[in-house]
Amino acid sequence: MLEKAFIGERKYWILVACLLGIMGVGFIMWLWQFRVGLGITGMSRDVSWGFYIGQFTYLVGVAAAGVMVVLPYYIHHYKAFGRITVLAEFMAIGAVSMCLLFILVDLGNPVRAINVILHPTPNSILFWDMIVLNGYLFLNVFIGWNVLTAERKGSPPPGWIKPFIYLSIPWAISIHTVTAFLYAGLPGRGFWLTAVMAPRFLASAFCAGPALLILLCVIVRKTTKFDPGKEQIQTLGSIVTYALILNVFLFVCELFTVFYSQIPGHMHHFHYLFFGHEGHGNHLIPLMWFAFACMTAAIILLVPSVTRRNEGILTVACVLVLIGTWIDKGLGLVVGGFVPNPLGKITEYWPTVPEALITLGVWATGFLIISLLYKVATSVKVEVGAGEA
Amino acid sequence: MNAILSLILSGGVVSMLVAIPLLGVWALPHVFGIHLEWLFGIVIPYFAVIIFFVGIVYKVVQWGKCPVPFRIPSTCAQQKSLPWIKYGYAEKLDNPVSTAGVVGRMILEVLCFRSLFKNTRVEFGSGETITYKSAKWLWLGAMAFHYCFLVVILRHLRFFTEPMPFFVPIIEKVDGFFQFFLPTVYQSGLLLGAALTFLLLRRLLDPKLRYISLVADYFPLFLILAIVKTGILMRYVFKADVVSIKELTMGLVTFRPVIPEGISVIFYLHIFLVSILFAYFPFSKLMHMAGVFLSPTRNLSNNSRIVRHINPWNPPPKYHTYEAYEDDFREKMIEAGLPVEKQAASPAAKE
Amino acid sequence: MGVNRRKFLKIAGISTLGAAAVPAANALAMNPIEWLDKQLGGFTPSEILLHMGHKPTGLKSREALTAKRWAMVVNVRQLDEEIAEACREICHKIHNVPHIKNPKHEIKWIWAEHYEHALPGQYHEHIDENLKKLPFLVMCNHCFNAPCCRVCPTKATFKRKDGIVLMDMHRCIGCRFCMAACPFGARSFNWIVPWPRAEDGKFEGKEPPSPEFPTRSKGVVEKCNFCAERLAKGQIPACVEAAQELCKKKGREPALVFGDLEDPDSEVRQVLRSHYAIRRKPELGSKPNVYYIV
Amino acid sequence: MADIPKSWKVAPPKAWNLTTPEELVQDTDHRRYTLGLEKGWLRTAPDVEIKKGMHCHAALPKRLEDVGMPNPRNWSVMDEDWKLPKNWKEIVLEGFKDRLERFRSFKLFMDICVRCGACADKCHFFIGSADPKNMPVLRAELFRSVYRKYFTTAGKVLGPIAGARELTTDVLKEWWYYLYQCTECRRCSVFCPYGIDTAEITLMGRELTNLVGLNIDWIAAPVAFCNRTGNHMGIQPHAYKDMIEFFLDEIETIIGYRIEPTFNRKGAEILFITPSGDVFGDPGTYTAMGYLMLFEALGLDYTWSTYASEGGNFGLFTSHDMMKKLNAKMYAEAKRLGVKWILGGECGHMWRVVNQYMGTMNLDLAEGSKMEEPVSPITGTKFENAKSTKMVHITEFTADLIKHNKLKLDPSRNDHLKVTYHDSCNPARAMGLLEEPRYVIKNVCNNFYEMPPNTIREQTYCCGGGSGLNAGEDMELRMRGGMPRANAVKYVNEKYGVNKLACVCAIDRAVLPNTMEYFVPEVDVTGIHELVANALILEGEKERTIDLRGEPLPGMEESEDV
Amino acid sequence: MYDGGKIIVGIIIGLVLLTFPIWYTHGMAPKRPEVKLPEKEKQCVQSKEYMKTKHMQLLDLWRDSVVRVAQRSYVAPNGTKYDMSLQNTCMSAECHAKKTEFCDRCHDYTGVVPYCWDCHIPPKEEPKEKPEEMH
Repeated sequence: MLEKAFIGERKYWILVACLLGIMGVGFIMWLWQFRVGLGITGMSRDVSWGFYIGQFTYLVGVAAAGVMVVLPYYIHHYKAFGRITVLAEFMAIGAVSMCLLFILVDLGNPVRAINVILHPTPNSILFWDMIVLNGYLFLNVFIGWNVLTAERKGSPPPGWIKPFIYLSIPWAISIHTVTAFLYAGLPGRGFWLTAVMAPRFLASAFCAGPALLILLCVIVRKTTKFDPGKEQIQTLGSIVTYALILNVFLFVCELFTVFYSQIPGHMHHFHYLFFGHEGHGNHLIPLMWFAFACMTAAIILLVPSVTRRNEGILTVACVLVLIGTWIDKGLGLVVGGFVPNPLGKITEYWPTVPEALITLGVWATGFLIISLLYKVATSVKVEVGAGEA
Repeated sequence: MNAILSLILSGGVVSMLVAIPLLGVWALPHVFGIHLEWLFGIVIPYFAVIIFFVGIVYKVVQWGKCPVPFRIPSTCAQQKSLPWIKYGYAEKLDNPVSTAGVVGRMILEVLCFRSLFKNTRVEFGSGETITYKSAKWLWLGAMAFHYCFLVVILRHLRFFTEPMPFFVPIIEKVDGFFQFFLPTVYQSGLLLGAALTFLLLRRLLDPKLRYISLVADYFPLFLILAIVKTGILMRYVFKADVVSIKELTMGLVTFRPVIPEGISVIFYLHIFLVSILFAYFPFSKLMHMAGVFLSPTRNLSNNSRIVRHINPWNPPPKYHTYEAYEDDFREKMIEAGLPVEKQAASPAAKE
Repeated sequence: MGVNRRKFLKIAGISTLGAAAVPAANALAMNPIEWLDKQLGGFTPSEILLHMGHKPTGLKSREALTAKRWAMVVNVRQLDEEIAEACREICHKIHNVPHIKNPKHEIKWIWAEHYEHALPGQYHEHIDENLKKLPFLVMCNHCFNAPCCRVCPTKATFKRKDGIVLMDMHRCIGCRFCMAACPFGARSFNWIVPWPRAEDGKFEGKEPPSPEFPTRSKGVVEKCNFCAERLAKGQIPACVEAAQELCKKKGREPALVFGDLEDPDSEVRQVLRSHYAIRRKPELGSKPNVYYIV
Repeated sequence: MADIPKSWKVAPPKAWNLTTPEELVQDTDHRRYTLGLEKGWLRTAPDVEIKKGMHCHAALPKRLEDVGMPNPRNWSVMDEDWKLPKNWKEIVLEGFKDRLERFRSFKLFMDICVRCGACADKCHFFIGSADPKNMPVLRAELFRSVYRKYFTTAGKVLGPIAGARELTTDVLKEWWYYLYQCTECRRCSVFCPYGIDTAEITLMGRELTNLVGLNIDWIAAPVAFCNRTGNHMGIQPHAYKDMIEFFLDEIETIIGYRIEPTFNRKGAEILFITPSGDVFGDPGTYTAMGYLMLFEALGLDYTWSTYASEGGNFGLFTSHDMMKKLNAKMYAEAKRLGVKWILGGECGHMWRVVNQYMGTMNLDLAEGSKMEEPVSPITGTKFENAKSTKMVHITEFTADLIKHNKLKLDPSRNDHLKVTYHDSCNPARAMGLLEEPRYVIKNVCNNFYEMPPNTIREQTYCCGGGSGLNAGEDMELRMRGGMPRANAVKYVNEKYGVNKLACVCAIDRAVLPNTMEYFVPEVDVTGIHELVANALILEGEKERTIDLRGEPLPGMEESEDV
Repeated sequence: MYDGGKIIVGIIIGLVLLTFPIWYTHGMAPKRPEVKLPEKEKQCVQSKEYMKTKHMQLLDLWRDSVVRVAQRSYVAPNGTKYDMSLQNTCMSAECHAKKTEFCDRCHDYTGVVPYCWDCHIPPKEEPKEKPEEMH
């Protein structure tokens, strides 16, 4: 089946070439970082995680979203999603691969990455994150590939794959929960020290992931002979709507707790992000407001079924959701947690150019994986005659 | 020769091969005081390398002496025909009509094992259904094996060159990118062992493969596995005096052979097995390394309708000529109103 | 060869049932984890495996200072800029802590903070003006319940039996989870190569001041180690020594006191008995082993 | 009519002595060899059971005498004694050596196989029979083992340890049995990492067995006929013309007027050669009618030849020399008639010969003729890809016509058909003719469906009866070999309701009807030009009510009664 | 030979690649490196043979022992105790005072690039160096 990734039209190869080009630039930058150290990034003693970990956190959400398709299909027998489970799983593969790569480029000593396995440490959440991420990658590769193979052969998926599929559902929840626990269990970081961290992560995952899937479906429909289907996209749209509302709701809960209790250790971070702490203005303030403007706009567009059913508007709303959640989680979450630092001091963070290029390179890698896999999936779908919706 | 017998035989032979240097370098000096390091460290390696080179060249020349009478490429895609029939990059590579296409096809074949990449597996469903599943494991195993082997060989240049060429340290660095253990474990070595094990298990577990496998299939697998194992053991467990080893290997390569003191028997074991592999190479299926370049179904372009291919031994044509044919059927032909060359061959033509 | 084989047999002996009689008897006296720990000489089985049959045959040297739980008391009222600077300087010197100008990439083991940053929760505007000016020496608190050790995915940072929280710079993968977990900002990361070297291995620019203590590679986290290497040689931490000398000169009570918290007669216990001491951020429950007398 | 061997008559299914398709499929137990305890294949030759229904009859002595092939005699496969010449071993080994020296492919393929097994389940005969010796690798190993024994040092010294074995009569019988269970379709060579082509080995093997008079009548007879009468069927010139006249009658009833092609006409622009199967056997005859109608519509200046009245070449299944001998007539006739180029009909191995061998072997014969690079007289298209051999495939020709809008077509006349296309192995894997036939079909039919991708194009499956195995007596073999193809047809039949299997090969048209009847009775076999002629609107034709097979066209069912 | 040109070129390319070490070294083998052993100290922590092949594992053991178990004294087979320290014991003035004359000789010869010196400080090799500095 993989050979289908090597046969495509000009447009496809241009896309692949572009992604490879970006990856190349990112790789060269990474080589530089590997040689010189993480000092080429904008991170610092006080903001010791930055863009990389932010992207990782965001993409874990995107990856977990596969469950929003798999669960209705396999548990609730929502047949329509049968057309796109493979797309969701393949998107998850790309997203998890990016997650792993982001962790790898964030390591000060990537050459020692194996230490996590050589010296297993169950009390470290990062150790569990390693397990759940790799496990999720394996599950999706395994399930996605086998299901697609079966589809191509024209036979139902083998029976032994079922347990893996059922396992993948809680597993998808787990990758996001465990990632939330990375943050939520740290004493002295008031921004993160909240029990709704995991639910918030899940809510934002379940709106960002399906939103990206909608966009990918629209692209697939436009560029291939496979149509993921109108109903499928609409159902995903509803999922995005509810999850987005939940996401904003949980954020409001957070705001209430923090600002009504007025506990400084928790409040200062929000102050910093949205108003500037103690007179420190920063790059993030407009972005954070923009993010919430995006999400609000998206809610306004998505809640009325009239607008949501319009696929053009739905697409715009999905883009808004992606931008909003991306700023919120990819930047605000990490930086907000580190500023002000435990001593109450402020060190600003903004990604540097090399850091951004490496980030872009990883994104390109992920999208290359998604492109190749989608090429395979859509070719198979067309081949078995599932082209028409 | 069934699978079990083949396994016993090839396993036995490799065990014997392991025993020889053990006896020669370890037991003999202890028991009889005879030292045979020069035999295992110098004579046999030289001998093996000579066999290797002479054997390969001889074999290739033998192949070269056979003509390629016909142009018989497997055409795995649309031919180049009418200008509006799609003949894109995939077709140019799979059904090449130009030299460039052939070169591309050979590069893909030799470097990427393209044909193996196409592999499928037949599966029988319920009733009469037969389905096909893409089966890339063999391709993956073969790629892993060959490329790891290449990396391992290139890494060994550190024993055969001084100063080392620039690429050796780079390869070592990349190969040992993930640092663990001391000395740092080379990922290629582990992968090589894993790939070999996979290839071996394949032969043992798939009934089809078990049936077709011969001693000549198990033997190189066992031999290379033994080489890999002795190499890994030497590097990580039993340890050998690397400086002395390099002195020996440099002596070999500069034709000033020496046997330094203090090289442990594991090294002689390793180099003896490698020598066996070298000497075995030209007489075995391992010659596919050179043979793949000469395969007429892959290295020819599909252009014999466009350009005449020459068969050096093309015999003169002998066929039933039209004249003979007309002689046979002239009357019936005339009767049927078919034109003939000689209207009235016999005066007794019926009116 | 011989030596090695003997060692090998020793290890093998431990793992065989036949030789297990004596250890088994011992085992009854302790819990299985302790027993295993003792058998393995403090190493985990995977570490033993990595050493391929080499069992550590090390000993504690006789002159080493030992304790059940090391602790330090900082008497802030006895500190002044000079003492604080001396502590910082000697520490950074003997540990080859590089002096990096860019505050973002700075590496600090011990340094002076203002009250409001050292104890942000206890700060108010009307506090003793004197206290506001005093240099609060801060460093790793060697927490009894250290969040950094909890989060480290490789046990690169770990708590020794004597309570010292250490960094194994050979093992750190540079994930910086510990920095996120430390509520005291006591950890520094090597964002750049701290002591750059040329191709031939010579130091570029400045050489590290102490040839006895290793430098660090880029990409690892480091912090105060309570001078574990000095304790092993029977010396108290360098900052304590420097501070005590200077205080003596100035005729003050020692500004820094170091000792075994579990030993009722130790100097730290005596000081803590006689002074009101607090710890930083006690509400987080990390139980620091550095006490402040304010 | 002409003298046709009785064995060619296809026996009705009941007489095939076969079980049901389901049982046949389930009989293929691919896990039979599970323990590794059974005898290794090197030692199995004496026990080889030559099964009824899995082989063809031996050649009659007359066939061999006609063309001067060695050791003509009456013998039977079931006999213990195959009446070999006394020095058979010498002859075979000498022949072996000779071929090793003359064919690099043979020598190389003897040396470099690593027995990776990639080819194993690619062979339709292996899939259908589960006989391990039908794995391409093992079929070749039957020869390699002997090669090792007599031509390599290791084999001479180590014997079975080196995978070598003596050439005995048992081994020779085993050779013969499995040589004629291979249709030389080349599917295995697509997957071989070194491009080892079992067909090459089978070709050599058949040459070797022919040296001692081991062959099958179903190949030897056509060869003998073709040599004398110009075609495999043994149709003599007047009968050949009669057959075509019969088609003309049929066409007259369909289109309302009579067309008049020419035979052996000197000075024609184009010589048309098609396999005689098209002229003789259904459903190929409808394809032949299709050609006639197409050429009529174009007003093409062409001629048939009764001398070069055979496109196919059973010489390919005998020996390279025989192939050359039979093929030579094409150029000889083209030169005699003074045509500019040759147009070739729908045929499988004919095109393998044309593409891979014809120019090399026989182009000398065209010297001094009027032949030139083919140009379509209708569209003016130069067939540059046939510049040297000067022979154009009819689907190339027709596709070009359609592309240039030179044909008036009404594809709705084929609306009652749901068509799938079977790539015949030779044009697919020894030529690369994949798109042209599809282009033609898609323009003359509205309902076209592809079979699963692993069964078409370069991965297409043989019909099960190629390379001369299309006899009646080996029906079980044919059904087993045709199983993968039939399975794919059944798939599209069940999924899309496909009822027509188009192909561009006369052997396919002869073999597949039986296979379809057995596995997928709903599906009929057709040539592409039958479909073309059905859709083709000829000038001055009467309103069509029936198709070429005399069956009412869609919407014309009632008018039949009128 | 048929296609002789191509085949011979192929053989030559193959031979050139496979004989790379022979023509690359063109018969010049540098002498086996001799390490400079300490003048005064004759006894290492383990036998010479042991150290030759296993020093890296010993050092690895040392570092774990020192850093993680706080056992810093190494008991040699003959009962002598040593401070487990690469910088302060092995590379001390009495023993292998010069990295370039000891470690590097073999490492360079066999292409080994240990990462010890990424952190650990090799002794200064200026002739003026005073041994007192080591205390």
